[in-house]
Amino acid sequence: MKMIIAIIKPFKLEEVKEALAEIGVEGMTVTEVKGFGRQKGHTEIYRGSEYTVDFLPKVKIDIAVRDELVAKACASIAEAAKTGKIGDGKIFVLPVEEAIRIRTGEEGDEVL
Amino acid sequence: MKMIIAIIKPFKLEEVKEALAEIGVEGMTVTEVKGFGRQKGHTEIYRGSEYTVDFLPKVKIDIAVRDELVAKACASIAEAAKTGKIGDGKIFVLPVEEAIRIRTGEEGDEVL
Amino acid sequence: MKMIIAIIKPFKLEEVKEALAEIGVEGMTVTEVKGFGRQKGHTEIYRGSEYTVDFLPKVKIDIAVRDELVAKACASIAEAAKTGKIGDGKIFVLPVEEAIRIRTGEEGDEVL
Amino acid sequence: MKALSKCLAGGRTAWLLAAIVAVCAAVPVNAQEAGEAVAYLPQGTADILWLLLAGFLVFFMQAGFAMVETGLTRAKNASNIMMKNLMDFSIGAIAFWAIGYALMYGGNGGSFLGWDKDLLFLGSLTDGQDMTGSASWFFQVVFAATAATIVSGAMAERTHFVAYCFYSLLISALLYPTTGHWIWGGGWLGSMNMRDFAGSTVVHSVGAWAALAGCILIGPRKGKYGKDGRVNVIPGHNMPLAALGVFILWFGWFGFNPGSTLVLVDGISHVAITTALAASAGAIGAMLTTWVKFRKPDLSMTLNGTLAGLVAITAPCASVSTGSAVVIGLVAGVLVVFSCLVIEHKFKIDDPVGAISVHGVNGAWGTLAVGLFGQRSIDILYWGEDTAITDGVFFGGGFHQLGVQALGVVSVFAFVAVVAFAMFALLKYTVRLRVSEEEEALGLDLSEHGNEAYPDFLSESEHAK
Amino acid sequence: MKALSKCLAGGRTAWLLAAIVAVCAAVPVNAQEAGEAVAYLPQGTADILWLLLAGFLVFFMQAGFAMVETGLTRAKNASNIMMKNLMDFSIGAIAFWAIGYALMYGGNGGSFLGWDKDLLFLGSLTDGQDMTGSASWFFQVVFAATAATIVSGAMAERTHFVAYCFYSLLISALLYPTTGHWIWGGGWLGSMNMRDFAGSTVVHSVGAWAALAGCILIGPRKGKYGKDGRVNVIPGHNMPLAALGVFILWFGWFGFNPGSTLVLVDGISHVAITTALAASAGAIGAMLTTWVKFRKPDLSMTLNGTLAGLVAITAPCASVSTGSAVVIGLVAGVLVVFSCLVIEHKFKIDDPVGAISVHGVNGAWGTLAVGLFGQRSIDILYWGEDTAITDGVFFGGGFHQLGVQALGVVSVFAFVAVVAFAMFALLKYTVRLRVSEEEEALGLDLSEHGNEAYPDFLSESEHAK
Amino acid sequence: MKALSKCLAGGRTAWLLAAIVAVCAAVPVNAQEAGEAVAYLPQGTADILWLLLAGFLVFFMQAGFAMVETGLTRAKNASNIMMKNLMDFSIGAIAFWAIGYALMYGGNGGSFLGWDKDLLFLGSLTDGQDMTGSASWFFQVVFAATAATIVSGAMAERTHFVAYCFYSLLISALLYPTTGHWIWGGGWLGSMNMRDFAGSTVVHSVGAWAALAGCILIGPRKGKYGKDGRVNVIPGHNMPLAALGVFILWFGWFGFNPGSTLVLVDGISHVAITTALAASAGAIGAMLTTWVKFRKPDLSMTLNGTLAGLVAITAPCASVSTGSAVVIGLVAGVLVVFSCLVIEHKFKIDDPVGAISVHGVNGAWGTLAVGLFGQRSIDILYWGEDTAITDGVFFGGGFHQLGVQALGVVSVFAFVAVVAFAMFALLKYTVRLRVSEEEEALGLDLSEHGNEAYPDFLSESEHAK
Ligand SMILES: Nc1ncnc2c1ncn2[C@@H]1O[C@H](COP(=O)(O)OP(=O)(O)O)[C@@H](O)[C@H]1O
Ligand SMILES: Nc1ncnc2c1ncn2[C@@H]1O[C@H](COP(=O)(O)OP(=O)(O)O)[C@@H](O)[C@H]1O
Ligand SMILES: Nc1ncnc2c1ncn2[C@@H]1O[C@H](COP(=O)(O)OP(=O)(O)O)[C@@H](O)[C@H]1O
Repeated sequence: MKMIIAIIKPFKLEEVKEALAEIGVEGMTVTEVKGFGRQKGHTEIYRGSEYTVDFLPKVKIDIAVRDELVAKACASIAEAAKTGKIGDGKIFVLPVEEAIRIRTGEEGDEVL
Repeated sequence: MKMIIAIIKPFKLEEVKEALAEIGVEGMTVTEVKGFGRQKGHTEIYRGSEYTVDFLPKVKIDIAVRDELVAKACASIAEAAKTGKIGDGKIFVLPVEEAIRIRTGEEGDEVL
Repeated sequence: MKMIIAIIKPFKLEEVKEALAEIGVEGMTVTEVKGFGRQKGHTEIYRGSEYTVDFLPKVKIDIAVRDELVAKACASIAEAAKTGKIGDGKIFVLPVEEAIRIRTGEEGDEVL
Repeated sequence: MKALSKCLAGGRTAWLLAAIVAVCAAVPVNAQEAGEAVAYLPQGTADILWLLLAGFLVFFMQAGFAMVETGLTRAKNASNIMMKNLMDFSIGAIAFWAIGYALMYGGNGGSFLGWDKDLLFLGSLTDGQDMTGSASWFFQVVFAATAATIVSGAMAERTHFVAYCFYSLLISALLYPTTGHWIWGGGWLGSMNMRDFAGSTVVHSVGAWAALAGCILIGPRKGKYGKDGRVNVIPGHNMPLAALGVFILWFGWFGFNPGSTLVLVDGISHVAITTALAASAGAIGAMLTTWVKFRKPDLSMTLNGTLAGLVAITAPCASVSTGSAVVIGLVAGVLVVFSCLVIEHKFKIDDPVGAISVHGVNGAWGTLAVGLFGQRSIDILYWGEDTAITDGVFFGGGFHQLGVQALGVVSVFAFVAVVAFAMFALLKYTVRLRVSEEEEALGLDLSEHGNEAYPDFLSESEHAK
Repeated sequence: MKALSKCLAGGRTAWLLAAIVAVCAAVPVNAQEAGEAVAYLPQGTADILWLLLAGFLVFFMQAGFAMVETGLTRAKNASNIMMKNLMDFSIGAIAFWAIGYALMYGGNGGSFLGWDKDLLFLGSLTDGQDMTGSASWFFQVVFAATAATIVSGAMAERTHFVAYCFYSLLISALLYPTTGHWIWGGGWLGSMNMRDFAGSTVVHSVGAWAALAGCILIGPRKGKYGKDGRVNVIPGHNMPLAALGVFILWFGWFGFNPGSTLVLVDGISHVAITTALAASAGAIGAMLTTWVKFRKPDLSMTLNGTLAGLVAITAPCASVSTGSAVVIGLVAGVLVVFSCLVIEHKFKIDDPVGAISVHGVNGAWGTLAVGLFGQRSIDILYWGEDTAITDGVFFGGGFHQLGVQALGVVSVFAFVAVVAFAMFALLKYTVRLRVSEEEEALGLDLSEHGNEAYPDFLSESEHAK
Repeated sequence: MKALSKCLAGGRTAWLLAAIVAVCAAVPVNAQEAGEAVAYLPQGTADILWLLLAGFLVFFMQAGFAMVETGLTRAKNASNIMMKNLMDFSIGAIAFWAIGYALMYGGNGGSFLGWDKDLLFLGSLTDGQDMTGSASWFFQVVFAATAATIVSGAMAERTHFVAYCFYSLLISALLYPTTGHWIWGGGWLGSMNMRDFAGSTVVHSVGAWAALAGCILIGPRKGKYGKDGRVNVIPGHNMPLAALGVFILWFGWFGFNPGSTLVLVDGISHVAITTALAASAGAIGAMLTTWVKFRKPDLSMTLNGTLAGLVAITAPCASVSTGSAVVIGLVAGVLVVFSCLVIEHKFKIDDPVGAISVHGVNGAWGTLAVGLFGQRSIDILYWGEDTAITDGVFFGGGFHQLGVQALGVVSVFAFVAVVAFAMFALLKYTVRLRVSEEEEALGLDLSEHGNEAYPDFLSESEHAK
């Protein structure tokens, strides 16, 4: 099992969710985060002083998937989240060693 | 060292914390997240239009623990977080390669 | 590629960001979290009842870096985030197996 | 078309009749004969103006209650609190129009309950004939709403909404008019010269004792008391809104107390300053108490202290000196802190906003304070020889007035507690008084109204397609 | 130096002349001769007092609109809404001072538009000569601002700020004064005894029909309607603020309606109670409708219902009985729910706060209600024999008055819709009516004003160095 | 029991004495003889009504200040701001009752300070004898509170709470009464016909110069200025609340300025419109300035501009034409933006809400504006021949009045700056003026009051057991 961590533009969440649903991934955990990268933040003005807000609002999605599905899931996410403009985000894949479903105590791929 | 990532129902946080304290785990990092899974969201009405809110409030706990403790910690969390109803959440275990305590510069299991 | 997860005091974020920029790390994802550890929370009073708030505000930074940079990045973070007082936080390093830049579809270290 | 405007515009020759009538009526006879054109404002019109302005301010207190209550409770119940505050006024106003007013002020009843079938539906068919009566109804309805809304905060975060609607109907149609009749409507307590100038007992205690009965019957919020009896803290979600609410309430109280002269007389200014001073002293009293007791000055309790001072001065505002007002307020501020603690920790009654302590305990304290600090020399500025109070205990008048006041406090308590208990019990076994455990955990906004108060996460993602 | 103070202080011998003048003028002739020193308040001064107080309350409605609008829209546009509400008053007031008032109430125009060059800039050079005129201007300017601000909510979250500023100028300088002149300023509709006492049509419909034109021209918010025509929900961000706004509006409405007597007469009290009852009934009507339709009582619609009741009673508030007021309000509460749904789902017009339904549809309903529920016996308490209405349909007066009212509704609709459409079209092709897609996605706070309404994440990190 | 109610209820035969007295007193002699029953409102009662109503509005400004200040500062200090705004009124009111009023208006002092031992504790023992005096005290105490509360915002986010409490005591008991006596209480500046009608200098500048002294002594917030002298931005946390505060303040200002006639005269309407126009112009001026300077119209500065316009018109509101009011407001709006920038960037004085620029700089500007735009022909509507001003510079009156005004501005500045500096220095070395670095970083809510303003994370987890 792998943990896919995708950082995307907030307004793409729904599309990513739907794309994942199509390939049978029906669980995920979403966090509101701030991202910093090549996409430069904007300048804000407050009481006459300009200042740069480097951190832009992003959404982070954690999705645990079976190994076989990783490639497909990444592709789906990448497609759905893409606008082609800077700041679209990244996808990282981390190994997962164990998984447990709290409700039933099931383990491994059963959990998903 | 492993990183345990537990996604639980928010009101179970305190119990999980206490269960972990009992087995000697005294550190953790908590994030407010939204979860999507088998537990279906609820329907909300706003100005007369029904719409489904799929994302339910959950709490994500990141707990780094020594390898020996992983099984025990997972069991404790699972027990404390369980209500038996759908949406209780999951526990994932990821490998950690290094750890540093910022204050002292200590490394490895010393950090915990 | 590794994923560095640093949990630091909120007001150190800017310094950590600058320290990372100096060594060429220009991307990161930041989350507001609550931390629980040796640094004990504070007592609050609400309508005459004292209660302990164990969870302190922290900032979690996820930084994906090339393997060569991990040590340097950890050292920079540790230095910039350090106050020497309890609660300074931890750094964890997790393995990353794959990475994709959504905008371009690039993979691997190219992503960073 | 508007009278003055037309006049200015010169575009029309016809004047508003009303304006002419007003002008004519207002010109003193001799002045008129002498061809003088200066007209004066009739005292009766001025009285109507005063009643309405004060009533507007009291109406605005609904906003204050809504803000205080939502500030001191959790975000997941914020919409529900808004609905309750909106509906207790709305339902209450219709109920008071339909029947409440007839029961409270109808002249054909007895000393226990009023009655006048011509006042049902405010005599809608003969509308406009009695403008003074209309002004009086307006002033009374906003008071009735205040009594009703007190319950909302005390029973917050767990009450079934439909039960709350029925409760609003009952208190405004029946409960409030009854005790109101006793003291203000020509009933038996009023006849004994019990002094409750603006309603420490009639309004605030009535609301609070109903809240007490309701809180006991409904039980504490889930999680408020641990299995071991431990008291858990359930903090509110927005202290600035709570503070805004207190400022609004204080502002509205300047209608509540001075308006209760009911006629526009010089005496309104003394009432305004006793009100301001007691509120200030209440804030200071509560702040110092928390400072000593908890080692830090606590905002939430200081807000309660301000309101406690206001509630306490409501009965004696036109009977005591400014010095006494300060003392009454100070005591109220201290009292409210201890009362909140005792009710929460000893009696294990869960009142999230402290309404019982603020309105009930201090309503009683304020009513009794008339018997302690009352000065006939001040009271008589507002009342007649035979209706003025006797001096209070601290001003050499002995215990007579205190006795009358105590009788009022006790009998209102007994009556309201019993009737409200019965009423809530009835609701409990008919429409359900309390939401289910799951509904409570989910929050009343979602379970009762199907929406959230702060649905922001969504707006960034789900819907921006 | 202040008059009374000086007097108290005794430190100065000179009195304020004004005070003396007032006192002298107010003493009736004979009393003066007889050496009596009691002075009375002139009716004219009382009228000024009443106009100002009512005007203050109406001014405060700006805060109410701002809160309702921001509560029902997203956080990323909250600062923009505040700016718009601040500027429509500010720009509008200057425009109404410079020219609007002369066009609305100038006596030298015709029945279509007023004119009086001495009223330009409110005759600034001769200031202070006409205090009654000043009071009248004050009362009218806050009404003009109300009409203007209605558009802000309907076109929220996508309108280019500079276009909104120009719009504010135009509506207060030209559009509002024109229809205002027709009905209140001595124009043709007023001459037909059309009754729009406090402005269901003159103020609310004018604002709403302008909003309608604007909404059609600017199109819905991005994401509001899916490609398949599906209606997406874009929830607001703060329901307690929206509710606070409604309480403030209701409070302000007690200046809006009773103040429209323009003179201080007993009749203000009847207006106050029809206003209170219709609002209450509107809240109940909307709540019950949503309860039946959506299975849960909905807060946002109930807030709209309250406002709908208030808008609907604005025209007939001084012409109907309290019973009729309750019915009018109830209908308004039901109507607003269906109207919101039809406009959003059938017509696919995106009005985030329901302004068109609240102010337009119910403005029309209220104006027509005069022709249905109006009673000459009540109306005549405020008007002359020849200017009072005839009885409404339900009171045996036949269809005459209803016809006049309908004519008013239709002609104002036609005029405003056309002119507002032209105006917004002009703005569209000059300064741009709508922000770009990216600006809209980013939020108007950042794109139009360069800052955020809730910049909190930063405050913990970025700046605490 | 309430007078009118009883009357309506018919349940009692006894009337309120007060009502009868009022009625009798109000019937003109001859009318009475002729058996006429129409009574009129005495001018004295009307004056009391006006003072109270205006005072209520000014009181409500406390809520406005609280909202503005909390909106423009960080969430971690929100409860502390609420406490300060509550306590500066509460402590201030008690102090002004105990001694301040005697020092300000006591007739037995000199031209530097008043004194009257009968006014200590407002002569509590002889209460109710002087209702006009009571009304006057009420109106003055809310002004004193306004002066006090200005400091709260400027010194926000770092001031030790106990020091703030002592400061509140001192300014209301001593500092404000002194300069107040000079200008309004019969003191030396008033004798020179310095015109500060509603207190640009007496109230606003006094508060602002005290704030200036405090800000210098306490130093900037941690992190405000980088080591390299760089100015860091510390944004506030809630712009809608800040905007709500400004609307509330503007609403309250309609009590502040028109109320300062102190008697109910026709002239209140001119004051109301100059106030409305200057505020509007101030908003526009600030908006345009930021638009040009920062390329985007800035909300926070526009809010300051609105307040700047209000502060600036406060002195000349009853001495200038509406045209002049617009100009004065416009200048104020421009001025406040530059002043904020200079104070923050050049002088490196950290005033989070812009209080010094709004109340100090524009208080001075408004006071001087009387000498520039003042018209004797308008001023004399409110004053006597010998107390009215001379025409201002732009109206051909030369520099006399400007000189007097300037003298007032300078002497009040000198006195307040010195005394306030001494006062804050005293507090610094006794109770500590500033919290520790850690306390500041943690936020004053936690460090000073032990609780949070928005404790929401908890409510979902910790306590729901
Ligand atoms: N090295 C990194 N580690 C973790 N997250 C990153 C990293 N680099 C970028 N991100 C996240 O990805 C987001 C998008 O990256 P950015 O460089 O702005 O654009 P792009 O993805 O188009 O190259 C950032 O806002 C940040 O949240
Ligand atoms: N594949 C997944 N990857 C990451 N998080 C998941 C995944 N599936 C579920 N979750 C998280 O676990 C929570 C509970 O899952 P759900 O399927 O609703 O119930 P249960 O855990 O009882 O099977 C979800 O709300 C989501 O936060
Ligand atoms: N075992 C752990 N797993 C995950 N996060 C931890 C763990 N222990 C501590 N933390 C995080 O690190 C923060 C600081 O830890 P703490 O023990 O308080 O101080 P220090 O880092 O100085 O030892 C905590 O607030 C928490 O967010």
